[in-house]
Amino acid sequence: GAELGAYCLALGDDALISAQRLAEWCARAPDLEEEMALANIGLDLLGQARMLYTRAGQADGSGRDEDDLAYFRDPAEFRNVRLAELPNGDFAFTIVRLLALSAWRLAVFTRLTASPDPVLAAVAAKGVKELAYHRQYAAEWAVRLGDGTEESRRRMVRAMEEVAPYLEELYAAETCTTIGEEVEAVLRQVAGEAGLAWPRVRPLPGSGRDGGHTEHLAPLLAELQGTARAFPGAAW
Amino acid sequence: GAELGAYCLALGDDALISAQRLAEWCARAPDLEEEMALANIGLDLLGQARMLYTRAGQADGSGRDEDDLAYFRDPAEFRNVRLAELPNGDFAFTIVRLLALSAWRLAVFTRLTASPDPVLAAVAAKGVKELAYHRQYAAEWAVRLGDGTEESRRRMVRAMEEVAPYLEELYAAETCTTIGEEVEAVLRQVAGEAGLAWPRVRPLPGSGRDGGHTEHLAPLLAELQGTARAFPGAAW
Amino acid sequence: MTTQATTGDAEARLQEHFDATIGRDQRIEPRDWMPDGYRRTLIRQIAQHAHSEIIGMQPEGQWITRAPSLRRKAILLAKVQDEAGHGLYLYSAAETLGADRAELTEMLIDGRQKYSSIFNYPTLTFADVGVIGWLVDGAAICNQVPLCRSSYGPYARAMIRICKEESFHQRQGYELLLTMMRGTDAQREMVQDAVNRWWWPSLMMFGPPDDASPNSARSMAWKIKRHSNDELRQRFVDMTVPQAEKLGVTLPDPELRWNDERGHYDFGAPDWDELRRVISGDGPCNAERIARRRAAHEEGAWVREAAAAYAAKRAAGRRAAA
Amino acid sequence: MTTQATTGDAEARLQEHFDATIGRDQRIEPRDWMPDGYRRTLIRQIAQHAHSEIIGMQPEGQWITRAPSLRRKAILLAKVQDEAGHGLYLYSAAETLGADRAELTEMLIDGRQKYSSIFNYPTLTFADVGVIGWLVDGAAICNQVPLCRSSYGPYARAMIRICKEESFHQRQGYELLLTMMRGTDAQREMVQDAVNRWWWPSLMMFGPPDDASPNSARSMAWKIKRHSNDELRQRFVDMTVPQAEKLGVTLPDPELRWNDERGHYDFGAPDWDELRRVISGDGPCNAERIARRRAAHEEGAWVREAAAAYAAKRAAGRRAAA
Repeated sequence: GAELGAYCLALGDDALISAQRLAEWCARAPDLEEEMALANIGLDLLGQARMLYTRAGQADGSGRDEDDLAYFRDPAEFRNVRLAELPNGDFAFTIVRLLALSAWRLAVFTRLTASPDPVLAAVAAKGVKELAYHRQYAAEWAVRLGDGTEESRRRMVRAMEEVAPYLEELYAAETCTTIGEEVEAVLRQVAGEAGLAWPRVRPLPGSGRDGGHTEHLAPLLAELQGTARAFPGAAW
Repeated sequence: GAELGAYCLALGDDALISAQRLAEWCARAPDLEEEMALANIGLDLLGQARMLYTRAGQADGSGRDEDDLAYFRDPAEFRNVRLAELPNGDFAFTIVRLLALSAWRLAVFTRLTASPDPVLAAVAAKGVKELAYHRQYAAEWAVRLGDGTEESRRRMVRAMEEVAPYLEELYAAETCTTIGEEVEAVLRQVAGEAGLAWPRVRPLPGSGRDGGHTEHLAPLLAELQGTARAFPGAAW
Repeated sequence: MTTQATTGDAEARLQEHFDATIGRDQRIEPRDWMPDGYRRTLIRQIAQHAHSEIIGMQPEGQWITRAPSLRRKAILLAKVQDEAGHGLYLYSAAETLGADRAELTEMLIDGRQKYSSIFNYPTLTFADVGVIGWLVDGAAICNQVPLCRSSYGPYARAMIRICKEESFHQRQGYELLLTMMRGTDAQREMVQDAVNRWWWPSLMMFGPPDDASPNSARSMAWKIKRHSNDELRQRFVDMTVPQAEKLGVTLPDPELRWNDERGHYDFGAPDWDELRRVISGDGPCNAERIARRRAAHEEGAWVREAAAAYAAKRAAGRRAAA
Repeated sequence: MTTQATTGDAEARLQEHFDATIGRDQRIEPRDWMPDGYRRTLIRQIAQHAHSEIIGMQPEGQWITRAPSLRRKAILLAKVQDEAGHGLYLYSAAETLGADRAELTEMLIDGRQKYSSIFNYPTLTFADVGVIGWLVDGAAICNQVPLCRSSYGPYARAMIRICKEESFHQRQGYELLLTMMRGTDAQREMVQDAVNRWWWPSLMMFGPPDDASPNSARSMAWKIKRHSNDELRQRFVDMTVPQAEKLGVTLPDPELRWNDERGHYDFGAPDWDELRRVISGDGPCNAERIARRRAAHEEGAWVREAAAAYAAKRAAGRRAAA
């Protein structure tokens, strides 16, 4: 009950916050094809968030619906990993973050297709197909950027260094210990295809899973929640 | 009563919105001296906004205090000119906007020192000294940038072209018809000292004085008002 | 001289064949001969339409991150994504005429080509999202449905797909407004305010009055255009007034009333000076829309260059392996 | 050899005079001779202090635009402006020792010089503004009051002015917390949460324990430093506990209790591993703080260049006119 609810909530928060960051690319992407792809990935994640929130609100007995959970919790109540809430940075950072988050989420969802909770298992089964595409998209761009021009390579290296300290946080909260290895293998392989090496860095202590967020979450949520909160009692 | 209140409100809104934009420069200015100067000008304007709001709330009989007016009105209820709410742009845009707004405001406040309302007259008398400094500061930088490097000159020219269409809106709402000429004379003189010509452009129709704002005001206010609105009944 | 005469004859035969195809209401396809003026006019029109889709992402797109419910957020994100897709089809259609997408983008951000003036108005509240769906997409559909029968095949086929999606967007916009009108007083006020701001600009989407629209005749002869500006505008008004009544909002035109004799609604004249100003670049958001598009294009340059460099390396690798 | 001996003699006399000045608790001034090590140590310390003021603008500065009342907005803007001012005095003091401000800035953004680790923690709510004023400024004052008697004149004088302003900031921070604690439950929770997050980092502001602080001895001999890290930390705890009680917040240390015998509060040990991590660059916000400072510096380059070019032209003009 409560545990399932908390787990769905955390997975839903990752998806919502990621979708919000992807939506910020709207009318800012490097090309029309990327406009469409990033929006599409954002839409998939938004869909996952909505189903997970609905399940969370049922499972924890609170009866909160998707909008209660998205719009009426404060930053410290969000349980997403910090990697999801960091600002978009350049396209390389967005791609490397997407690669890491989708590789991790795909590994998790693949296991969740066997969840004893039938709803969560169904959400996972649908999500697996989406996430495989997200990971593929990010991996292809990572290789293109890493093996493109001098500048794109430099930006890829920096992006990998910026993302790497936040990975431990992804694995730490999972009970399944093979997930970290699986994700790191993907990252090493993609970096290798681009002629780069995935960096070894010290993980950053702390975790968004305990409500320990960066300074970036509060402004993100202020924007996300502002309209909904400005109209008490409104229906949309 | 109502008219005095509305007038104080508009002048207060200009000051608050300008102060908010100046505050965004914090830890982003080109040098420490500019950090201090921009913060200082922001502080002066914030002080003016507070006194004007207090007077507005008394004069219109609503009894609203400075925070009611700053934090609990919606974008369409704000009466600031649009020039104040535009994003900061680069340092050149910030300087040219400051030059235009402070030249205009100084012209207005100078006349308001003779206001029949003793409170407004006192606010104006205090403000005149502050605004003379703001105008001086902006004029000096405008000349430096206009007569500095090729790049700074190019940026100054662009900034003047961006600011110019918004000037008519400043004069239009004033009953005193000599203000426009006075401001334009200042702008032409400063541009001339920098070896530039103040551009002739068609004024942009519409006015923030009637509540017709740009897309930039709502996000600005969402940030400004968010914390206050998130804690109903709180005291600060 | 013989060669020239022969060329002249050949061209006359091609022109005849082209005219006959148009006359039979059949489609011109990319491989077919077409007069230069037809090609140029079409490129300009399709490019302008593509640019409008791309610039049109901005006014609504900025509300995706601020949408007040997850369902509306998803709907809006999907809609704006569709607009990017429409832009893509249309640029492809223009490319079948020999245009180059990168060049068309340059023409947009240099101001050498236009886009629909409607996108130079600001979106100030979330109600604008609904009203844009209802009125702006509604007007666009009135303009575009006849284009599904455009004489140029690729354009006509793109328009069929686009119109289908646009009607979907229009219904979603109207449905949002219906929901908001059933909500709180603050929501109803917001809807009315948005209608007040968007009504006249929507009427201007059909272009200047017929007597001030010089290029229309040729486009109609070529069956690139099928109805006059004023005809389409009237059709839009007639369609929209009952929808406004059902919604419970007032359209801000004191002259608006049913004319039994004409069998149409009479309505006031939009401020054509405003339209001229906005078209010529002095609308409330022209400079910003272009600046944003330019910034995205410039900031994305290194990404496109990287992709091109990577593709070139791979191609070279394949050639070396072959 | 005579010259060298004479130089040696002269230097010995200068050293003697320097030692005597320090011994009499008198101040060394910029024109005075001083040992190289003293100069280098001071430049490093003053620069680090200046950098801390500048980086310290960021964590609180981001709340200026979000302050929940106009009065608090003005107070916070003024405070952050003061920090810029402190940075300026301190860079000037370092310049009296032959350092160059532009170079020091480069050393900061290259990571060659440090700043106070406390500013690598995030400010998550408006309560953080109050707690930073109370605890962080409070700890800074404990560290800095003795520096008002630093043996180096310009530094000592800068510190007097800075300490005066810092105490003012500390009182304002505490007063904000008092107001919030008298407010709603949500506000009280927010204050307690901020105290929980800032307490241990504040204790770390006094540096590692004395037995792990190798450079302290020489600095104390030179009267650049006047008390050990642990002495100052104890002083801070003793001062702060009664303030926390008055405020009604709990300091998050189960070992915290009055020790009658020592006449001091006993308290737990901070996580020194965390301090090492943060100092070595792996704190929660290190990378961002430096990135933001670097971005401001780089984006401002054209402005500084323009000012320099203009000044050069004017100077040339004056020379030509003379």
